[in-house]
Amino acid sequence: MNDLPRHTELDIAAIRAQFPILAQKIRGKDLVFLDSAASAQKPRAVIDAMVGAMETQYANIHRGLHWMSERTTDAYEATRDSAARLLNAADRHEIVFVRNTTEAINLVAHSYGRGILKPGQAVVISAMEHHSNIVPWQMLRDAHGTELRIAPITDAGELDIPAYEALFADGKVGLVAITHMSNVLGSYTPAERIVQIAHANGAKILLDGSQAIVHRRIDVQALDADFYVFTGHKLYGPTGIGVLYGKRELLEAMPPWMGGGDMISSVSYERSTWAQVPHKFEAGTPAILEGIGLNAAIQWIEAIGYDAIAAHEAALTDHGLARLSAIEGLTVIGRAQDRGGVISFTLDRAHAHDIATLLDRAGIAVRAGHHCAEPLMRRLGLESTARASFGIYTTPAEIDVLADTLLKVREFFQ
Amino acid sequence: MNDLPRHTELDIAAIRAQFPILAQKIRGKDLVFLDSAASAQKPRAVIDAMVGAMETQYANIHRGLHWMSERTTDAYEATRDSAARLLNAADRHEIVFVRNTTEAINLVAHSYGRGILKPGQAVVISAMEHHSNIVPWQMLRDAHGTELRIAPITDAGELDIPAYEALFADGKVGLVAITHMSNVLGSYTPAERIVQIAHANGAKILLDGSQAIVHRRIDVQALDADFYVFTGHKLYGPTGIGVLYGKRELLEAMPPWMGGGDMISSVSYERSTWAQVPHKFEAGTPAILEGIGLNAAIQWIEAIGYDAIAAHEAALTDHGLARLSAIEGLTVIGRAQDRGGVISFTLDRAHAHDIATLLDRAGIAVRAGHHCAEPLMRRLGLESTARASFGIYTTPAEIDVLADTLLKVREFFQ
Amino acid sequence: MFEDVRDLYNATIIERGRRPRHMRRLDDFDVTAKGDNPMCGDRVQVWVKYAADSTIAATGFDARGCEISKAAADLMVEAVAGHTAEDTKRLFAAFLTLAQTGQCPDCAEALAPMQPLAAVHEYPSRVKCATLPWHALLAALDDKGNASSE
Amino acid sequence: MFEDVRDLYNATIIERGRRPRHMRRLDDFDVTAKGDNPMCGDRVQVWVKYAADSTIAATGFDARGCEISKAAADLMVEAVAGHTAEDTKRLFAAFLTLAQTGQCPDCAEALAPMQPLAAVHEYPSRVKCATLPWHALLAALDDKGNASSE
Ligand SMILES: Cc1ncc(COP(=O)(O)O)c(C=O)c1O
Ligand SMILES: Cc1ncc(COP(=O)(O)O)c(C=O)c1O
Repeated sequence: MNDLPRHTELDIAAIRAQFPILAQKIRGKDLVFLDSAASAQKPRAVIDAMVGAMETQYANIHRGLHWMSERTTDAYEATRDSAARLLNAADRHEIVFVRNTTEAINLVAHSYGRGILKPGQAVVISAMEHHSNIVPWQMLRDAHGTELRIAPITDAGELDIPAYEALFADGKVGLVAITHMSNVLGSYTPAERIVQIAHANGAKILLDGSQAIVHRRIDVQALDADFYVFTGHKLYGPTGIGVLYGKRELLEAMPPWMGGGDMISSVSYERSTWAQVPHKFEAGTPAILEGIGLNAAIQWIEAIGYDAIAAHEAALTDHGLARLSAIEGLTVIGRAQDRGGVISFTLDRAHAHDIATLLDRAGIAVRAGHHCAEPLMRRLGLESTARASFGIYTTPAEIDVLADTLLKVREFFQ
Repeated sequence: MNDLPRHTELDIAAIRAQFPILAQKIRGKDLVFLDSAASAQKPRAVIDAMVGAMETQYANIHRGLHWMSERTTDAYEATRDSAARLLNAADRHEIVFVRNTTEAINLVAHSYGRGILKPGQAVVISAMEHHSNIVPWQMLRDAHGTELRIAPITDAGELDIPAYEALFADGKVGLVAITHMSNVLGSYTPAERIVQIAHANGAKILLDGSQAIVHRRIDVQALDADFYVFTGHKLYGPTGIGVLYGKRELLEAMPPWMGGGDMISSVSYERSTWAQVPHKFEAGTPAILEGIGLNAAIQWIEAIGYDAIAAHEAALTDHGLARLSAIEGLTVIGRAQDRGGVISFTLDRAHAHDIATLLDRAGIAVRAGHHCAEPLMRRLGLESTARASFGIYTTPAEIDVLADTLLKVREFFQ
Repeated sequence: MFEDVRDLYNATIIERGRRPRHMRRLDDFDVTAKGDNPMCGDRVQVWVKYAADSTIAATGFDARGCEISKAAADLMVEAVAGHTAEDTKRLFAAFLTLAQTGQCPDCAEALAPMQPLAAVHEYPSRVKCATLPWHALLAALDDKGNASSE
Repeated sequence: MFEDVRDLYNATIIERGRRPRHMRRLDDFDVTAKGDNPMCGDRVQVWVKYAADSTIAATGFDARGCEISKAAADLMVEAVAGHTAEDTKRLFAAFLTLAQTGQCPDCAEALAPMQPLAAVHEYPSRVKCATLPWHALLAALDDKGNASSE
């Protein structure tokens, strides 16, 4: 968490060469892909790992006594070690594989929410959550009688810490679920501090690291997070795979969620018993190939190193903020001190969708809309924003293309 | 459903050439892969489709206004059309994407089970279900107060139809969930008949097609199934993707299960509203690449045709039954009239695990154990069986290698 | 630079998107419905007043969203004026074909006001912007309250 | 054909797997526990009787499963006889190393009875068969009731 962006030099050309898709042309124009916060592109290492498994070493896992099954099990389970290392988890049994962040949060909302929280207890989320970290808690509220409390944000787009702390006053809060980095504003939340406040008030805490882990080294033990979740496809990995980290004693105390093969210890019609964690939470044939792909992504990230990534992205973000802010009529949304490579903006006289359509004609991919964060949009008094987001492969020159093109978009709608 | 196995000639050599993995050697021996019922190998078409997406056309879907997102959305949504066609569903909105069969059944157990069934109503399963189709209904029983009833099987390993019918006598049965083909015994269940009986008694029915759809053409409208589920990785597709078919009016009546992005229509803290089916059940970034891979698998199956597949597999199964039954001390488990390409067996004086280990040394991959069907094992009075299962690429020569090697295994444990 | 997008963002669309002529709430109405596109957040509400002969006497709308959806709503009001609910459904089916393909073989003359949107078919993810107000209108005519252009 | 697997399926393993010497329920016992390997269905139960000095006086077991797990249980009974619970845990740690690597640098002499299982490390998915009875034994010594070799 303490990577001060240093000026490590990333060889961006060499990195870009590892992403075949970046060489694509869109309607004859070079692709300028500024939508990595929605989902990142996949490096050769990830593609090769998946192809290698399908071509040379594949079978169903965990229950097989033959060579292919043993090798595939080893490859898949190696991802658990890699994920534990990436997060600095104390124990590989604390890594549960899920489809994506959304499933991870639903799992906790179900198993911890219905299994451990009592009706009348409260769950705290923030005013800048993704729908994935709102709707499951709403559904829990409606089904289980918990309360849902919203920690407000400041106008700069930062978590309002005193207001957050005040939510604990009545001692009812059992769980906090908060983003580690906003997918709209780019703001980081001060994770250590909000964890401390939650713990000081006897509440457990889940951090949504979907965005943060792409840009910063995460240490769940240093953070003392109870749950930490992320989604593989934003971390240059395949779709269909994500990670729920949970402290072992919490996972052990939680009832299972889905039932089926692999999550049981024994089955009889009267009563079944559950496998140990993490298998208790992994029912059915897992996303084997996707796990193998995620391992390649994690190793690829580790080889580059978070120091280099953070330095590169900090430079990109500074450049992006400078270039975009200079455009007349353009408003950057969110001015947090501590922020990552995501810039949302609006433009006078042009709706975000229209901006995105025009940029697309120039080969530039940005996102436009509510970014699955409608309540945040309402808080900001907006309907939608356009959003440019950066990955390891993004170059300052691409940001210049964006800024130059936005000037023309502005003219167009003049 | 009425594919009488005809003598369509499949060019097996050409088919095998499409599976790079089949050329692998295991400890210097040719791989003889007889574990397709656990998970099938992947043809070049599936590998290429996934690589093609990652290399040339990838972005997050549904919410994007740019070229990459539009193209990826089209590719992913085309899978819904293909799955609807494969099942002969009336409407593409009846296709819900899930991770696997296990998730599909859990979804129905949750949303239909808790949402529509009333405590005191009963769910019927059979005595030859996979754990995936037992545990979710047990968990529903324990959480929601439904009853769980088991339809017995005959000693031949067929569903006992009169006994099944008798379970409906008190009018309490709300839902039946039954396999369409046993993964242990190879038995098909007479789907039309059990659907009719369920419907005649006012119950809805889910068919677990995990095994059946690999071998036979499925027509959900002809079957009049309310729900039909299958898992992509057994159908030569990627892991991480499966299909829940549900009649539209049922899906519409069911509450959502997981909350998050993509499954909402609008979100406010007080109250959110849900997207239309199938999106209501697809929270978060889906398994995009896996969906694209599944489409390739479906198209590949369609190009070969179920007539040819069924004829090939019927011939293999006949050959396998003849060769294995001729081995002294070997008992084939399950003698259903209508059966598919799965043969379970035991051998005097040799435990299934020991058989599997020895076969593995000869390059032959079979499965051994309870096959995620412990209650069925108990019904059969067994601890475990060894199981050989066939795919499109299996050859009679491979079955001969199995039989010849089993003779030597027998000698070894003499 | 953006010469080619003038086919969609033509003078009519820009003008109607910016200064819609019919964007107003009807105080005196028979039916109303909302429409939303959950994927992008566009919202529209439509109010309809029938004449004695069951044809549409007046339509008003309120929209938040892009130029395309506002212009589409504004033009729609003109296209459906004087038509019965039945007719309006036929018009929508024809407009859907126009929006999705750029062609409209059996477009009634009544659909002429929608012609400036013909190029939207080249922008597949924007088709829903153009059809959203129609979904809301049809929901109103069917007295359904809500529609979505998912 | 199967010459190479004789390293694992050697004469001792085959004999002990077929005709275990200690496969019996103890009627007079101090602790007992079950162990199961959920992935394959092997099950074992172990009963232990302590001597007055807290060393293991007698161990019995019941097992259903493969030759490897039965032979391992049978040999284990001999290896742990006369040892304290503490000692037994150390023995298990050493056996785990043996089973996983084939090497056992600090194997006490007490582990000699387990040597016939040394080759199991070449059969990674069978290691759990060999360690299952030990997991059950340790659960019994800790009075835990249940163990799993997942
Ligand atoms: C009949 C049957 N049902 C359900 C399943 C579970 O499938 P999955 O593990 O892909 O969820 C399987 C395969 O393991 C099966 O054979
Ligand atoms: C902060 C945040 N949380 C959650 C999600 C949901 O991730 P997924 O759709 O992969 O479940 C996203 C991305 O969409 C995100 O940016």
